[in-house]
Amino acid sequence: MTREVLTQQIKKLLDEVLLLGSMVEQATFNAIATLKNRDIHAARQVYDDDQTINEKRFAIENAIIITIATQQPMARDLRTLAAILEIITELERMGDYAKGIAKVTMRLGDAELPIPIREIEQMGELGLGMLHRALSAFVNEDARTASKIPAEDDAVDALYNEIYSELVNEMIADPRLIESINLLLWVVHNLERLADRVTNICERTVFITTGELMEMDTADEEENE
Amino acid sequence: MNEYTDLAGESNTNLQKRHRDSKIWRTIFYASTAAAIIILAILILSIVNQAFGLVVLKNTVEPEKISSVPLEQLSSQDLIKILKKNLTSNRYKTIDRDMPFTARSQADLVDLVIAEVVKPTVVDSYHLDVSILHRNEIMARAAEKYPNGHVEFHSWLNPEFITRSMSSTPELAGVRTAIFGSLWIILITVLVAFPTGVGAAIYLEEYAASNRINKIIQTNIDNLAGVPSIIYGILGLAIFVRGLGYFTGGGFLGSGETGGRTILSAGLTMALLILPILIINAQEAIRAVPRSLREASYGLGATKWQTIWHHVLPSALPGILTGTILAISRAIGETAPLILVGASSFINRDPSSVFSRFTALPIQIYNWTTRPQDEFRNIAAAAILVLLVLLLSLNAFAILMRNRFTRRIS
Amino acid sequence: MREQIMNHTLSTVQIKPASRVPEFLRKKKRWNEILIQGFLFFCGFVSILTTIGIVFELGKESLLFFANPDVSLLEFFTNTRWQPSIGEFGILPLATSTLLTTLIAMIVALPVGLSAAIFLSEYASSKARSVLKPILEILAGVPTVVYGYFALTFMTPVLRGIFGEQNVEIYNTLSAGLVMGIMILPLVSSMSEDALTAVPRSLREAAYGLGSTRLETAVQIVVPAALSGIIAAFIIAISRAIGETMIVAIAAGSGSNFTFNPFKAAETMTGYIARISGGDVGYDTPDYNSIFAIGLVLFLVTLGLNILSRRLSAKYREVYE
Amino acid sequence: MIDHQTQTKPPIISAEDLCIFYGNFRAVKNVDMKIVPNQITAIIGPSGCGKSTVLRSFNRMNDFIPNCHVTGKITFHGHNIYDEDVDPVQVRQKIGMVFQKPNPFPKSIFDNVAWGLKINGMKGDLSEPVEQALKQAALWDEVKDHLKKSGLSLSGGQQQRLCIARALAVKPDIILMDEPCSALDPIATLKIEDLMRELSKDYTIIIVTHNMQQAARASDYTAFFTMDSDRAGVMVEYGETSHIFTNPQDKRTEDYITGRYG
Repeated sequence: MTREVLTQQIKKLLDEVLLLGSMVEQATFNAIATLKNRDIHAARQVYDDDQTINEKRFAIENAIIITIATQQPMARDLRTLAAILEIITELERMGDYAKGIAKVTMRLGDAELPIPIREIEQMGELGLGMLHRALSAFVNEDARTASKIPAEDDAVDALYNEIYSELVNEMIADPRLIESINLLLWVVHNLERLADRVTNICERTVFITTGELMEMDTADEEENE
Repeated sequence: MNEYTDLAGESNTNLQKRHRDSKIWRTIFYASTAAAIIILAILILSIVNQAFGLVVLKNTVEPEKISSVPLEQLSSQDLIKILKKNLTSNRYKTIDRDMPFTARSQADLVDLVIAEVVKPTVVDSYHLDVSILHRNEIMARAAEKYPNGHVEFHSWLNPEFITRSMSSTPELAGVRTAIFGSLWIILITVLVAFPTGVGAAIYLEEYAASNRINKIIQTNIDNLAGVPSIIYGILGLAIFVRGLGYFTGGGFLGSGETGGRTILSAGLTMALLILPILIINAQEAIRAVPRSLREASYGLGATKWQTIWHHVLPSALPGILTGTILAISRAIGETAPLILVGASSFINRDPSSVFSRFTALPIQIYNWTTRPQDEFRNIAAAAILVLLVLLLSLNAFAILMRNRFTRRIS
Repeated sequence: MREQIMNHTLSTVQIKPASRVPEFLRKKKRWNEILIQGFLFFCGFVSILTTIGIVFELGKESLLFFANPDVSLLEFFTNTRWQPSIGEFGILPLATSTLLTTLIAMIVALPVGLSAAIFLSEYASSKARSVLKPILEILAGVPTVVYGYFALTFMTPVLRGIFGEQNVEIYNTLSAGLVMGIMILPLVSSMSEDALTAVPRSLREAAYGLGSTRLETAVQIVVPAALSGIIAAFIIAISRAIGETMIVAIAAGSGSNFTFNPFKAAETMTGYIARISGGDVGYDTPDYNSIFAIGLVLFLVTLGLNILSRRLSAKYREVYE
Repeated sequence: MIDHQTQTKPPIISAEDLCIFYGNFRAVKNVDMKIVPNQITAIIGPSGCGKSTVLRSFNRMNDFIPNCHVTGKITFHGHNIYDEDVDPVQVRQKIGMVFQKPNPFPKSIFDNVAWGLKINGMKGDLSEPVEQALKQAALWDEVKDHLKKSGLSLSGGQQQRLCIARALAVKPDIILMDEPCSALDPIATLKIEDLMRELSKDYTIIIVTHNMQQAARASDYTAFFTMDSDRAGVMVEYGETSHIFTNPQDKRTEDYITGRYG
């Protein structure tokens, strides 16, 4: 097997991507927990921890640049490295979503309001499950699994719509809660975006193996945050 | 030739003239080259022409006087009787001692009677061309001029010629002593010139820094290569024969009667003569060894001599050997220096050591050529053929050697 | 492995306690290498000794020759008679016959040799070359004594047949000169061919590209470009002819003769040396010493020509290599 | 993570104010370079910048070039190899060299590797060290069944690995490689690069290459040389390869590695 150095470096980078992924998963999971427990202190922790995620992302990016500069990867190796660059950006944004959720917890403070926490948790579980499987499909270059994951986004979207209409009804019922519920809308929006970004990761996985870039879910791509 | 014919008429005629000139000169150039080949052919033919041909033989004693029936029909006993009657008793005993008469075959005895009693001698000889074209006239003239003689075809180059030693009668003379002399000289020449020449070449190519003394050595060798061979003869005469005669004559071993005119002097002189050629050839062979081979060796921590001995010399060897053999062929044919260091053509004893007096093949040729009698020209031609065959086989050997070594290396 | 090296070092080098250089780097005294280098230098130096020997012996004996009261330097170069037995020591008759044979040889060798070289380098196909060159090499490898034989037994009878037996002596400089020309021909052609082939291909192509014929290219472009090499070949050929001994010793005749008639016998310098030394000449006689004096002249002339030739050939090498 | 841990080990060999002259012409000037042990150091630069000259000065191969002389120091294990008392032959035993064109001896594969051992005084059965060297050079499996065949019968890449094995057999500390892959095809080149990586565990490697991608791929440290206005080679920049190729400090280095040189 020639090009051992490059092979080793890519393997190392993939490990790093998994590590970054699990950091994001943890952060999202923790963020939802702070909302459930209304724990402002823990929320601040999640908020601060986002910095490590960002740093990790830049470390990986730097390593990729060095690898490209020194190893001149070609074909699949090059696509993998380009995909990793894309994926770590996605992961970093997902980290930002977790940070956003923790920020909502902090902003809500002690305010009294009905939180559809069960549905939110369910949304998180669905999204994180997708992320987890998408990342392992990516690392294993498993295009078949990766191409099936985007379909699960529908369930997330359904939950989002459900929670959305529920919260809007609450707002109409009690206009004093408008501000708080507006914050909660942010939370579900973030979770919905997280699932969308998982779709991008899956697209990259297919790209590595086939060399073709294709849209898997056109649903709300153009939507702004 | 006519690729330009579509050009304008005026330049066309001009062009035709140019092409005509070109053709004429082409023929001249070609003829010059052909002339060289024709000359070589003439050279060889003219030698062959003299080495073979009809001779008129006259018997000292006519066979009819010895016996009434042809010798071939006589019995062994009768032949022995004839020998006993016609030979001196000493001669008879000598022959008997070589091999008892009783043990000889009849045919052998017939030959013996012819050689010892009938003793045919050459009284007239003809060149090959004349022999073939005017055979009948020769026959007629010989019959008229030598009524007792008879005409036969004779090859002056024959096995006896090679194995006999020098004699003052052409038909009994041979080149054995001369061949031995040449071989002894070459042996000394090679033993001295090869190591010295290769050594000098190694020194100049591998060791010599480009300083004054080494430049002088190099220039000096190049100049020596052009010095006429007779100058080397003078040098050999002055130094080896005269100056060091005590050593080259074997005087220091107590056998100094030959003075310095010995094989050793001749060999040393020849060695000096071929040394520059040998060095230049060896230098070229060494220079042709790729630098990468040397670097590989030095890179492993080899010393200079290890590099030269294990890598440079083996790679250069085919070239060095070829060059050496070419130099040797030159030495074998050289005559002038041998004349100066005292080769003598009247030697009929084979050389026994390096302190022997000597003759050599080219010396013998020279000597015979300058004799007025035709028969000596004939044996000179025969000797030339021997010399040329020797040179050709040596060159063939060089080619074989080169091929063999080249194969081993690649 | 390293231990072996170190052991070796220990056994061959005296350890200087003051030396800072660690053992594995320290200079070894390799006596065998030094001895070998000494021997090799000696081999190279043998050539110097040879030259010194030549110059010394020729010089010494020549001095003895000129020390003879019968000989004067002026006479040596102006007297037209060379008869040592009666005290006539003028090199001119020997020199003129040498020049005569050389001149005749050059008339044969130079044009024919150059033409053959042009043919081989400019016209001949590689197949023809591979046949012709070895033949020329064989011609070059024939011993000179054989050429001498050829001159006497073939060339002379032919010349006498053409010009008449009463006009051409049995020994004559024409026959010797012509055969000498044949002998030198391969040298001229191979050296000239080397010079011609050294002319870069691009030069020829440029000439062809301008529409010149093969002849015009060869004669007007290639030959001038190779001129210094060709002249070097000519000069070497002259030097070789002057030094050639056996042909003239056999075919040119013995006994000095101040003549420019190529049909007459005349002894050359080399022929004289060969004849005198062929007999048992006594040491320290005027005859013996005279061969050194003539040898010295011969040596200086040929050396001068060789040096000139090498200068010229170095010049063309410089241009194209 | 991919960054190499900072090397605090003392240099195995270093050039101090090294200048190399051909006659009066100064071909290389004022080079200061510390080579880190057990690492691969690459020397890159445009042709004529003296990189090979510098490399060859590390084991005194320049001694064979007439008129070539060196000023400054090259310190190997703390000693200047240009000292009067130092034996260049000994230096070359410790600092081996692999050349641009594979140059196996016209001998068998076995003898190619064994020769260096023999001249260094090793006697007896050499099959063991020969096998080991061939294994180290990743050539053993390919040649073990025909060790008697000529070294010249191998392919270019195999020949070069044979040359590496030959150098390894002598057990040097440092291996100098002078454009070892310039005569090889890309696959053979990559094989040699992997081999270098493997060897760097036991040896220090200095490689000259005109191929900067190779330097980037295969080396830990890179020195960039270029020609100064007086045509002398100078070292512009020297540092970790990852650094030189992503963030060179000198404009000339950047121009060269981005292909904007000249």
